[in-house]
Amino acid sequence: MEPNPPLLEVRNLSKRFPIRGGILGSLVGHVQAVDNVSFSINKGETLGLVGESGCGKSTLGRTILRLMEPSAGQVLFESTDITQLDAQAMRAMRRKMQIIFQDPYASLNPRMTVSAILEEPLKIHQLYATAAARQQRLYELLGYVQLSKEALHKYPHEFSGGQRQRICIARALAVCPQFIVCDESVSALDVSIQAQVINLLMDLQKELGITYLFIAHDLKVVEFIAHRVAVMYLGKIVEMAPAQSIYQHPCHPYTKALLSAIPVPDPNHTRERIILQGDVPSPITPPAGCHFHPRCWKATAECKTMYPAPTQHGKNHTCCCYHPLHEKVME
Amino acid sequence: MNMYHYAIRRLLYAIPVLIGVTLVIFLLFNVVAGDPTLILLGKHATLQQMVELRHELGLDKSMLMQYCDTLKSAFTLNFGRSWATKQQIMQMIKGGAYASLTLSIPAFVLASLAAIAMALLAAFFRGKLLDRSLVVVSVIMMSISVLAYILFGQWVFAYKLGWFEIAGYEYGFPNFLPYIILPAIIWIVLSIGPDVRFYRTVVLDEVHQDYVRTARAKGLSNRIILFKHVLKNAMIPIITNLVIQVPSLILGALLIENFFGIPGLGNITLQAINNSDFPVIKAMTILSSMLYIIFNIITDVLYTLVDPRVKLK
Amino acid sequence: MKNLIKLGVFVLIVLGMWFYTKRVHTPQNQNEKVLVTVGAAQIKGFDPAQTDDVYSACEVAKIYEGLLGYHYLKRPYELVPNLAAALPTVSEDGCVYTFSIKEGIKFHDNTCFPAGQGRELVAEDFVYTIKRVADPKVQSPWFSMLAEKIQGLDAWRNKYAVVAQTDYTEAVAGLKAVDRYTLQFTLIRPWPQFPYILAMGFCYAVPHEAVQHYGAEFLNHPVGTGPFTLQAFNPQLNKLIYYKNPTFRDKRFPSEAAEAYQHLLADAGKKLPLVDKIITHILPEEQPRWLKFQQGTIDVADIASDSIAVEVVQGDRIAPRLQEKGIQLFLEPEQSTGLFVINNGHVLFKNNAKLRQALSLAFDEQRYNELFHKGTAVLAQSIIPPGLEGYQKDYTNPYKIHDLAKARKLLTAAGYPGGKGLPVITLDVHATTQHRQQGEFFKKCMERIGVKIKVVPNTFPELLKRIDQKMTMLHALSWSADYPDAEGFLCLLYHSDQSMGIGAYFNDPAYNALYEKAIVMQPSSERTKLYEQLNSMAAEHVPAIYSVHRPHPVLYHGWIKNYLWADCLYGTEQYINIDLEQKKALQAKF
Amino acid sequence: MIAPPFPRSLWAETLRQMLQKKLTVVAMAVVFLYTMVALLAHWGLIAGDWNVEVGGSYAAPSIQHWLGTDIFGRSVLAKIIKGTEVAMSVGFVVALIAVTMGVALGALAGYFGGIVDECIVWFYTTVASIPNIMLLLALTFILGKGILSVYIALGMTNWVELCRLIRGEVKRHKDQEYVQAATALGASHLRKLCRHILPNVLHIVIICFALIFQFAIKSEVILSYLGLGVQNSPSWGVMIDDARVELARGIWWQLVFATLAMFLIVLAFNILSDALRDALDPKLKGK
Repeated sequence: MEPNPPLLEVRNLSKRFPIRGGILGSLVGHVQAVDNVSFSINKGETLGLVGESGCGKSTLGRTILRLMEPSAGQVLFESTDITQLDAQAMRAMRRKMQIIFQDPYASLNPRMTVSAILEEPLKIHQLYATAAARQQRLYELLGYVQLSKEALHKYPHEFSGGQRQRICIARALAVCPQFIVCDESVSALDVSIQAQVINLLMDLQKELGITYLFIAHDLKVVEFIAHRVAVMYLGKIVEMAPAQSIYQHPCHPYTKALLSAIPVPDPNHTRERIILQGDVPSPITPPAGCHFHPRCWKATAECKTMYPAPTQHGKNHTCCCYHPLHEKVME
Repeated sequence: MNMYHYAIRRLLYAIPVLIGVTLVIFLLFNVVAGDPTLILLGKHATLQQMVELRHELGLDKSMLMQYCDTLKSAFTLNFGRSWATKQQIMQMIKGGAYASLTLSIPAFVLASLAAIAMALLAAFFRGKLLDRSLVVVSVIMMSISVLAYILFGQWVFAYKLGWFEIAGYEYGFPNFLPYIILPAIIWIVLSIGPDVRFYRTVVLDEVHQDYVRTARAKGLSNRIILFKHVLKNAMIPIITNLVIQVPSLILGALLIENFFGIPGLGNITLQAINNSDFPVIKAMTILSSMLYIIFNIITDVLYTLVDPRVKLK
Repeated sequence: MKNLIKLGVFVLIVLGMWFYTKRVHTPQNQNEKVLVTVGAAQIKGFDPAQTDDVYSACEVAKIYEGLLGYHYLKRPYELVPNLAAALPTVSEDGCVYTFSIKEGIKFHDNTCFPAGQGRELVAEDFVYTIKRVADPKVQSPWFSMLAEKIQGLDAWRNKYAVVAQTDYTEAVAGLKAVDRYTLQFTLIRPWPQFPYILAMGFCYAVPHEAVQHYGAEFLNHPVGTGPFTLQAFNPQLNKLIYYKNPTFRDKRFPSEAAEAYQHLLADAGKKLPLVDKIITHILPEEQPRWLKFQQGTIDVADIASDSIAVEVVQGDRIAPRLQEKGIQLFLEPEQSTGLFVINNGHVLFKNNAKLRQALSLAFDEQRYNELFHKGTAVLAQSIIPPGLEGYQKDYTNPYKIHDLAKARKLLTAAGYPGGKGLPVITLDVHATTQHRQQGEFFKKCMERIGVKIKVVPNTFPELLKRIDQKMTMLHALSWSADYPDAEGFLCLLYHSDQSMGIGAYFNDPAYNALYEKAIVMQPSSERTKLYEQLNSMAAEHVPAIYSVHRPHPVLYHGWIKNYLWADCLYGTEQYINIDLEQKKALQAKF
Repeated sequence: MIAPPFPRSLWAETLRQMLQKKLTVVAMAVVFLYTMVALLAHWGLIAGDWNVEVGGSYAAPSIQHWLGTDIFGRSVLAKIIKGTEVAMSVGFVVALIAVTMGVALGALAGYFGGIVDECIVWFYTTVASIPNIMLLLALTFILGKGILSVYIALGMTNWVELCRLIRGEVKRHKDQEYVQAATALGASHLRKLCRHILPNVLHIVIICFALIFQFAIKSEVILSYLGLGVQNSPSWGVMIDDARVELARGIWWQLVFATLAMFLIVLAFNILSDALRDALDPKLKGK
């Protein structure tokens, strides 16, 4: 048990999107994007959140920041339930939590210069009294992300993708946040650039002690940066464990399948490659029981009736499966 | 959601719009514009007569009852009689619609065909002199006032050169033909400009699609690609644009009809305006609004029917 | 490319059709006399009781007839019997008028009659016609003309105003068909203008069978006794075709004429009507009307209200280029007065004769005449137009001389030196191009003495509404004679809360007293004197700024014979003849 | 990547692109010229004497009267110049009203969605369903006549299309990541709408502004024909309307020159809006 409470704790968080249909547009169903998710992140830690596209991980990231209102559950940030905050308090809270998006092209306003973009958070939160102080802060931010001072007067369209992502990072850093959601922040970049950006993020974590929720759609990206990894399937977290544990001993068949998809840069290395059958089922009508059972090679009748409860497989290693691949993980 | 649900929903959605339209019309013409008695009784009216007439027309009823009357007339299509001419309004509109349509349908068909042909030509010779001059000509045609076209056209082509009838109209085919030619030409000149520009961009949009590149790669000639493939796909926005124009055909061209003495709906409307003939104005407004709504629904439904890419939202 | 070819083929087909129809159209029966006329406004149906505009009145008069009419060729106007056998006999006290009606007059053949055969017209038909005008269910705009005039009629009307069904069988004391051909009117008090009223359109005989048969659609199914018939009226047709009435009585072209019209007697004694068919086009715009006339496809064009008149009429002659084509001009002064009416009830003008006089002095009617009538109009001194009793040829209104110095002086005397302190005065006009220009001219005149005018155009009903509600300060109107008696003009300045007239809202006790005295008098030199006196009062108080008595030019082609226009004359088409030989010869020139 | 000598905003880029085309430059020059003429006329520096009779009634164009005279002997040239003021002010104010309404309602509907959106969509569908001519008529019934009602009536009938476009665009932009980023930074609705979304739909507004501008100038003729146009000041619409009764008399100069004056500015605006469209948003073509 840690003596300190976690920085962020998510309790039974759900997000449903209504579906309207019929002649009068009545409610005909829900998309259960995030389904009863709970986890916590400690200060200075990076939690990697991995899943196929459409599994609800982006929605989860945004719901945590209240960019979307949760349908149920709580988000505790420094023990404060932010889902209950009013607009005023929430705005203040936003200083502490930020987000970096996937698409560096869409996440910068094309009509604003870099200086205007970086200055905006300072103005919103009235962080620096004088223009000179703000200017100084801008230089500092550019320094963090290794961009030159000339960048301030340029427009986003004059930068490359990697540079833009740095600007996004700088913007997120502007308010000195303690927690940043990186929503597939490197997925849109070239592999070489990805590494640069990830390194930058890790450097910043060291330097500023920032906590990350790092969302990605494959396990490989997360490998370097995450201390812990959570795997999500159809709105639910199916497995969560410290990084080492999950890469070496994946318990959930789905995690295993994801892991097997990572190419290994060694021509002699052979490994069993698991190719999942079928598509991701519709989140409107998820399969009964374990959502993964139609694609699972280990599924039994049990899997089709009830959703498996999380089970402990080692220190901090939980998994929701009736037939885990490793019963007990070595410590 | 299926097609029928969608169509029915669109129809249901038309009800609040129709209520909105009748409400606006009612507010404007019954509440604001007010008292018809002078229009009806003329300069010799006496006070007692006015009171009697108000009763006769139901204008002494409460506003709510009067609005119900308006609403009822919209749904039963019974608009009563004109104040100015005392004629049955639906009868007037029927006759007027015939005259208007004999002008507007040929003009519309010709203008659309010509516009599509010109647009294809322009797209075919994209960037060349022909394309640029077609675009410039259509912009020029759009930039001249309707009234100038009518006055000049009538004076020069009908009178000085004697090519066309100056004005007038006769019912029955082919008697109306000589009378509609010049008005139809003016109509075409007026509407061809925006249409050519619109269709040209539609065609050019299609030209940039991948399938055109594939067709080119197959070695098909430009002409075949343009007419066989591009036109087929461009038809969807073109047809939508055509359908959406239909309600305006029925109202006709106000000024053109008046100047050429064509007793169409435009003419009726203008007369009604000049006579402050509110029942006719109301009837025309309600009818054209209804047509607009209906044709919008048709366009939407048609669109989803033809183009599977459009999602039913 | 294929589309282009298709397009070409389509165009060719259309052109082919056009030439085809052109060919079908032109040949006509060369021996048929067809008169082609043009109207400038929509026809509002053929119900005499409802018709209150000039254009519709012209059409109604082709089909319906009244007891009395005016002699076609005599001036000043002379009432002549039309359906009546003779002029009425009037009782001593001037209250009982007895008419005998011509025998053997038939209504048009129509399905509303048994066997489709037109019935004979009888005295009872007039009783019915007058009652119909008074029927509150009909809401005839003309009833006010008869209000409080005929014995028992008002009571009859008031009774049925609250009863669902009007009972025409209930007798009215003042309306009596003594026998099949004798008709008797009893008035409440003497009313010398009554015979003129009977010559007006709303008193034209209407058969009750038609009204009952067609109901509300009666206005589209005219059934009269007149010289022409119309199958049915389609309001959506801009072309009306009338045919000669085969059962028309033996009515002859007059054989007497005034001095000036002696040359029109060529057809004297011939049976009317002289043409076989009338085609009337309705063209609301001036340009096509005029172009069609010049093209020779319209025979007669009444251009009085058109601005083209300025161009065509030079002095009292027609422009030479038109004369070459054999086009004839008929030009008579209209019995009308153009007015810039002052709302005398308005706070600004009430009891401020000096202000009104100043405005009148500032108005340059000479220039107005030149601009809008090329100097052919008669400058108006007062309200009565020339040709009517009470008009004084040599009279000059002291406030109608264009004199800016005097105007400024009066303006100062009125309390507004140089226009200072005067609000912007609105001038409401009918929103036609010409009226707007006239308004602008008025504005320019007033600017010279520092009075600011704002011209407000309105649709005609709107204008009437604004006048009725006393919302105007000034408004431009023109008043035409309904019948040849100056009473129709003098009444406009009489204080009455019955009807608005021209909306002068003028109330001068001396004028009112004199007017009341004059209107009950039979024509006499004494009455003429009173009329003259009223006329000069109307001049000097300046309840309105009189502009001009405009001329009424009508153009017609050389092949049209016997053409004549006059204010109160409707249904004159029956007298017109067409010279087919000349038509062929002249049309070659087009 | 070689950085340009100085940073360029997208607007500067657009301007540079437009200035490369000769025709566009000419169109801009025409608009500028008309604006200057209108301003000078407004300040009374030119054509202040349009109301003065300079010659006989209806003098044909000649050396003394370049463009002839009207019925009162006023110079047609002076009237056309004074009419430029009216036309440009009608175009400008109408476009301003329409754009303000269209942007405000469209942005509200698109941004907030839900019931606000439903109400605004209902409102503009209703307005769009009523034929423009009837709305114009009704509005002048209420407002009375004069230039103010011309402004309002034309402004109120031309905002729907823009509103529809803006609503769609705002809806699209609202879910863009840069707006989400602003939310995450704690930006208020007003800030997101005005600082982030609106600048990104401004190009549509500019294009529509040019289109409404020229359309308003053209519509003024129709209003004048109906007697609802500008009063007590010379306008091209009134001059063209005068030709109804003049052309048949052979008096062509008012019609021809007023048509020409209108033609040039409308053409210039058409060319300009095309160029703007090409430069700002090629996707918007034909709308």
